[in-house]
Amino acid sequence: MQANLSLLLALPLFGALVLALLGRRLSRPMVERLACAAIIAAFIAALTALAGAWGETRLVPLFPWFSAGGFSASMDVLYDPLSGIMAVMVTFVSAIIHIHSVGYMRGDESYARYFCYLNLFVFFMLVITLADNLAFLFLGWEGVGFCSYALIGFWFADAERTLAGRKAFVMTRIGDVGFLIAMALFFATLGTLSLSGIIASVSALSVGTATALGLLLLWAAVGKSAQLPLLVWLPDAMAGPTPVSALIHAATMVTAGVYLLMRLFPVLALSQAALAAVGAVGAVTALFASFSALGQRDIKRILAWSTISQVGYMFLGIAAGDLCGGMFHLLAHAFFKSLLFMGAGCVIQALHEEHDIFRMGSRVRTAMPPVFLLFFLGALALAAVPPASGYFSKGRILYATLSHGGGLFTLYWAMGSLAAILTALYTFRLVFVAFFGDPAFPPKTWDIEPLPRFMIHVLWPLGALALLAGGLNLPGNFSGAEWLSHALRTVPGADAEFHGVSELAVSLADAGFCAVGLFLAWMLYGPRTAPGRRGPADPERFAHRMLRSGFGLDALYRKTVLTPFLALSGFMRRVVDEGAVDAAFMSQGVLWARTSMAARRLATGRTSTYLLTFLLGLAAICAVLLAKGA
Amino acid sequence: MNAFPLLSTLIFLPLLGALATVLLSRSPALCRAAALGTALAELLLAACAIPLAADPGTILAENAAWIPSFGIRYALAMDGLSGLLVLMTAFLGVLAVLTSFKEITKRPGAYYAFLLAVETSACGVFLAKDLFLFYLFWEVQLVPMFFLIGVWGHEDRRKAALKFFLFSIAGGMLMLLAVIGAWLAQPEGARTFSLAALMAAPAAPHVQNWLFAAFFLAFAVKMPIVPVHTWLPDAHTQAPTAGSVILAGVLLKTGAYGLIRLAFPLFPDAAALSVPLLFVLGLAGLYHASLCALAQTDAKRLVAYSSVAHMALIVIGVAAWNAVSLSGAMLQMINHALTTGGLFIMIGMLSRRSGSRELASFGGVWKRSPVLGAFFLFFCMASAGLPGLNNFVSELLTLVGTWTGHPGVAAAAFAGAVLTLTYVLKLAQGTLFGTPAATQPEQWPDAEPLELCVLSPLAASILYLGFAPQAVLDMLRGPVSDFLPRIPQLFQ
Amino acid sequence: MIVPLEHILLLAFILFLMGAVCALARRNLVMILLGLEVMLNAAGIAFVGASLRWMEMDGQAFVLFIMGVAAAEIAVGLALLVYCWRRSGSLDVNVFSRLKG
Amino acid sequence: MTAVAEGWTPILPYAILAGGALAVFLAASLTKGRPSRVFAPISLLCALGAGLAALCAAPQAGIFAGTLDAGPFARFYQILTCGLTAGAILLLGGYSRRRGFERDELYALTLLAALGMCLLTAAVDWVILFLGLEMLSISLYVIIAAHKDAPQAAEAALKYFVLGAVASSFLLFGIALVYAATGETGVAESLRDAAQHGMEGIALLGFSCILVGLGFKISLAPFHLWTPDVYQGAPAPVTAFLSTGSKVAVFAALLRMALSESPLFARMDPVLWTLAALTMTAAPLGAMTQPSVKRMLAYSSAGHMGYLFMALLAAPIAGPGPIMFYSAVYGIMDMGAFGALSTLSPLDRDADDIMDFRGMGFDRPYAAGALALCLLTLAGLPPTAGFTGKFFLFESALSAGYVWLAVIGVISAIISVYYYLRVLAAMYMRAPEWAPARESAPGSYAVLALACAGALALGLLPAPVLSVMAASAPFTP
Repeated sequence: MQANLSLLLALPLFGALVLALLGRRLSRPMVERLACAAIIAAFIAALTALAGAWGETRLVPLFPWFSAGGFSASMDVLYDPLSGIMAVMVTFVSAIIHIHSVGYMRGDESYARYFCYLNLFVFFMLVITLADNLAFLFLGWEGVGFCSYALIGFWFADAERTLAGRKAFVMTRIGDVGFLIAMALFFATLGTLSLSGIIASVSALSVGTATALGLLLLWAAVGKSAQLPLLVWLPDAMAGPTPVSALIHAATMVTAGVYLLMRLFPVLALSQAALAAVGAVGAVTALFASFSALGQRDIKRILAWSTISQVGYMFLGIAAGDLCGGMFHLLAHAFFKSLLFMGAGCVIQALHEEHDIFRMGSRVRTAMPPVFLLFFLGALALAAVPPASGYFSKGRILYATLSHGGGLFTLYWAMGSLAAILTALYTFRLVFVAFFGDPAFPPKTWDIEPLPRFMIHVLWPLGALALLAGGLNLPGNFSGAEWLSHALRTVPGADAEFHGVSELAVSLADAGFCAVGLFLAWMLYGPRTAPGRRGPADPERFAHRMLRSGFGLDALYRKTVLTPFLALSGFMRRVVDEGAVDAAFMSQGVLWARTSMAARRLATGRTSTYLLTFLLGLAAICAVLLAKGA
Repeated sequence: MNAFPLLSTLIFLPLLGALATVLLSRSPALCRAAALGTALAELLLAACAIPLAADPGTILAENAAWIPSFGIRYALAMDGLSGLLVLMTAFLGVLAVLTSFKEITKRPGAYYAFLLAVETSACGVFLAKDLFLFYLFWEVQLVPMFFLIGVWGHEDRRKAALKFFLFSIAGGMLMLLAVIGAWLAQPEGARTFSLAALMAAPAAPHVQNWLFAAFFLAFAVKMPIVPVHTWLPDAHTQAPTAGSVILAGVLLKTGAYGLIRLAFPLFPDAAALSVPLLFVLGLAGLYHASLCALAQTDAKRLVAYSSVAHMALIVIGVAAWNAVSLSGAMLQMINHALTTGGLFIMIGMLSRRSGSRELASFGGVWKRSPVLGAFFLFFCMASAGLPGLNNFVSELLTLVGTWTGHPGVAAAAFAGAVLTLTYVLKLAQGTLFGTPAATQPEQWPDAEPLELCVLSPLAASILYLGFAPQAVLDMLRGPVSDFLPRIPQLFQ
Repeated sequence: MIVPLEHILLLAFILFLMGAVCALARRNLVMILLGLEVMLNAAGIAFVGASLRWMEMDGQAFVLFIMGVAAAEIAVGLALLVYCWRRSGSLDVNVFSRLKG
Repeated sequence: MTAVAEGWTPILPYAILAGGALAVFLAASLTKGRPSRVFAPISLLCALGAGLAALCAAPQAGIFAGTLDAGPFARFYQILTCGLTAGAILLLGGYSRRRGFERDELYALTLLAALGMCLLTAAVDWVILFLGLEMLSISLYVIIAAHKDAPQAAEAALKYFVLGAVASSFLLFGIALVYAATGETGVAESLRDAAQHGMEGIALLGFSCILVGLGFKISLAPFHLWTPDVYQGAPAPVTAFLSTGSKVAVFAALLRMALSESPLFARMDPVLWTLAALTMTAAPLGAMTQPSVKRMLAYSSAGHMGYLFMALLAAPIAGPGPIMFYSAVYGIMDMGAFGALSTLSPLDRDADDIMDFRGMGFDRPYAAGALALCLLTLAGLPPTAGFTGKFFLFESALSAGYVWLAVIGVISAIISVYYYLRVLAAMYMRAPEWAPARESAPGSYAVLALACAGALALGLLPAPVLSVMAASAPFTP
């Protein structure tokens, strides 16, 4: 088991190291094969590990990292079904994306750097998945942040892209402060950072501490998973290569926040306030992002906003105490969203970097039927059209939310349901506009570049999963086995049961919401509507601008945080540091120099002056003596 | 007591090498060889001393009478902390010599002599066990550094060198009074400068306050702690690359070392009183320096301010005075040296190519020299405290340790991590990415073998301390458990 | 001793001050030398008076030394005076104030 | 008579110096007044011989009916002053020869000045003290003016003469008043008994006058203003002699007074405190922005007198050791500094303006290096003797309770670092504008080498010298 897990972690790391050190010397096929082989081997390792330790929870020590004065951070693996399944998902999606990338990056010079980062990313993501110690987990946590930074700005000659990477890194770091403080608080209260240790002694935590910890962890998760209020980086992160968006900014890294909350669910569960906060973040973000997705023209930005929205559902699931639901949606989302992204990538590349859906049209569908089909499968899942995977996973979360009870959670459910309508609407807006009918705006070129076939065909497994992954946890009233719930039952906090609401009713309602969304999409953007009407509404209109800009949140941050921060920095440098502190010292020097000039003026060069000092000096001495004598 | 005076050799070997380079100054090649040979021998010697220092069974010490009428002794000893710092000094010494091969063409003999002389004085500071001897080495450091900055520096070098010297000497001279004061505070007839004896019998509390203030001022200037830091950006900016490396890596450490080894244990009551002040100064330093760093346009100046910010964490960790925070602070001393040293070396290499230190003169460096770019990003990430690299370990320990007694301070310091990232990314952005500045010359070679010789060991050590710092932390365990109980008010 | 020591000392002090003021206020080097001579002699008077007061001969011996030293000093002084006069053509002491600051 | 028979050796230094002066004059008459190369060796041998004689002399309580001290204290200072004289002669040799003023009186008067110094250091009687001081001063008046072609030597000599003569008058009048108040001519006795005859007021006035007179000689503020003028005008080797020998000797006399357990010192404590503080602040301030290096060194030497004066206040409690040590250090480093300056000077004038020193550091590595080392010693940086000496001075001030004075001293030392560094910066960190001809001046280089060796040796291994100080602790004023 230890060897297996070590291999699982070591393979991607090894791949990354080799590529980092020798990548520029190796031939392109060699690099591609090495990178893909490392990930595929890791996938096999993850599978065998899952098979070998089915349903068990194991603490596997790998490497003592560092310890001092009672503080200890060791690189141990906490292998339980949750991490096992997550590891399989991560390696599986990664493997497909690696292979897809071989095609996608076929024209790029910096392939070695690309695959090095990608392998490194998988390593860090697996660390997040498997780590037992929070410090070790943080290694992966920050590591994926770095890889995200490096890959968003992969085409670094374009400063815009690197700035987007920088934004992502800094925003997630703002969240990480919560993680760091939570670590300190865990150490101060429980004396350990080990997840297993924390969960074992979780009852020692007071509700107040648990609330604080819950909120800190939520803050960390919000940063990583691009939830409100730290979500503005994700739409910009689409500047990276599209497979990267698929892997990092859809399937894996952005769900790391959700995963963290799942891992520490017993702590959250101690505090109703923390759970309510998680739910609020999830519900509001889901709704907020679906609205924003509705206003986008860039195909990748639509998907990005939709990712934010879907991760919001996962938060909602956790808030409702439904770990399985969260995990279910996480998995389903990983499959269909990475599929959607890679489909979009194929379209973009075929159209010579065309991102605007209003410049696409039915010619895309006719030129690349398999791509369209794959994309359509993903869209079905995203829009939660029964029986695609999204329908079941989202339904499970909404069901759990409603059955949690209480006015607040009912409100959350209502928001989630509204978001579900919007999801169906924007998804099919995308499908209709991009793949049917004539483009509302003239495209740059009509000529469509043929893509390597393997690049498309490697996506079929994802397509199948997008459609069928609902089977992982088919609800009871669909006579399903609830395989996932069963598998996760040993995970702490995953044994919740839901009563009070008919699951069937909720499922039917979900299907209804989906239908409403589809209907609206058909009416507004369907192939029958005139191309002119299908175009984006008047860009000057306030409502449209709001949607397009994500309710102006980014601009708001720029205005209220970034600009004052930069101004403060300049102020500190010019006024405080150079103008006050340094000037205070330098003016000391000036002061002494002035005094010195004055002192030198006493030496007039005239003998009489010097003689005068004798008499005056004597007189002064006498005066002092007389004054003291008297 | 060893038969072979290992510690004295460690101190005076570089001085001997300095003499050799002066004598060989006619031939630059021989100078370089002599300097490199000395630096390597010193590194080897330090590496040999490390196991002895780490082993609690052997006591590595020397002790001889020097000025008997004042009870001054030539007393040296090496424990884990001193040993590590000496090793680090020797390591950076080798790198500094190597970096200078290309950069220094003017009067190499004198240059290497001064470089090696700094090594001597720094080793002396780290090894002295007699207050007078410590002070002597402490002040000696200034002279070679003054020349390194002033003679081989950049355009404003004279002003920067003078500023450096005057700031340091202002602190140092007041410390001299306090050194004498600490001596006079002992009962007549039994006066000594032995650190052990001084620690065993601290002065009366009201005397301690004055003495501590003077010591602290000297160390604060050297570390440097805001607001007496303003000499540092100028000194770093103007110094030659190796000068910056030694300044950041070694000289600043002597300040932190003094704070830990002298100021706190010698004056425990005053130290306990000063903890709130230290926290305020530490946090002010962290935020102030980070914000100032962000507003810089000169790459070296930016790194200099980052140095101030990183050192502020050491202040916080020392003030918290518990096993975790103190281990972190000590480790941070070494980590900061490696990371900041790496950044300075890189900026030196890049500005040698571009002919300017302005961020605006870089841009697109990665495109032009991918290997250098990769190293640069690596050092940047180490500076930003990315886990898996060295700074993370020490910063986490420092702040987690601080949290146990002072959660507010630690939380504020944790939040500073965001600021750190902002300026580090600004540095990377301006240097590596985007399109090359129009002023860049045609000739822009990628890393040369010599440069790889400098960068690879540095990167390897950063990685080593990031992934396997336990050996170093084990060495620090002895000193930490030795220091902690010296201030009962802080150590529960 | 008929005249009290205090009176002698007062006289000496007044003489000393007069000599000092002469040296200070006059610009002509010759006059400065004269003032100097007065100051030395004021000291001589004080010595003689004190010698009488204590009935010791030391003070009077001291005066003899003073006379010798004064002669030597004035000799060197006059030589310098001539030297300076030759160089600058002036005996005004304030002419020699190029070294200053 | 037996006492004299037993102890004829202590007379030897005086005899050698006086004889040496005569010998030089004799040699001059033999060479019919032409410049000759024998003057310098003769006087050098005499100075060294006198020093050696002082070194080997058996210490005794007093000679010449107790008017001259022959104890270890006097012996120490005599060795020191003779050594400094020898240094000055070595410097003068090459310097005066190249500038054409190497004449007999120059060397003879130097030896006579040395004789005056030796008398000063050994004087336990006011007569001897006054005579010694006058012998020193009158010789110096002439030596300063010895270089007739030097543009400003006349002015310097004139100023030094007028002021020195007036200061001597002050000293003399002060002695007269102290004598009037006590009836004793012994330095220590008269000061000790100053309050016993009901004329303490007169004694105090007298002591104040003495203070003005001696304060002038050692450049205590506010009587220090002449120092830069004279040092700048005089030829550099003469300045070296003037700034070291005369000051050290006068300080020896002052130290003798301070250790006389006189009630006057206690009464004058605030005055002395103020003088020390004023000197330690005014002198560095004068030097700080000084463009002329000679003037800067002059102010700096005044500043060093301030440190010494601070320790003088503490001497009754802390003992004479630190002052003796620092006297030696001061003599060595100022001799080295002015010596280096004279070595670096071009033929037509002395190197003076700070810009004259641009690039010297690498053009004239040895002389400039010596100057740099001496400046660092003056700045009190380890491992030089300046540091060790300052450490002892501040230690004595603190142990006697003069904390604030020590703080003022430290601030003064910080300021002083600035102006020493300015010279270093000019020498090493600026490009040279002109390259002075390299002259072979083995004598000067010997002085510089010795000064540097001394500055380092006293800094690193002060213990032997300190033990000499300790041996002179049973001290008879």
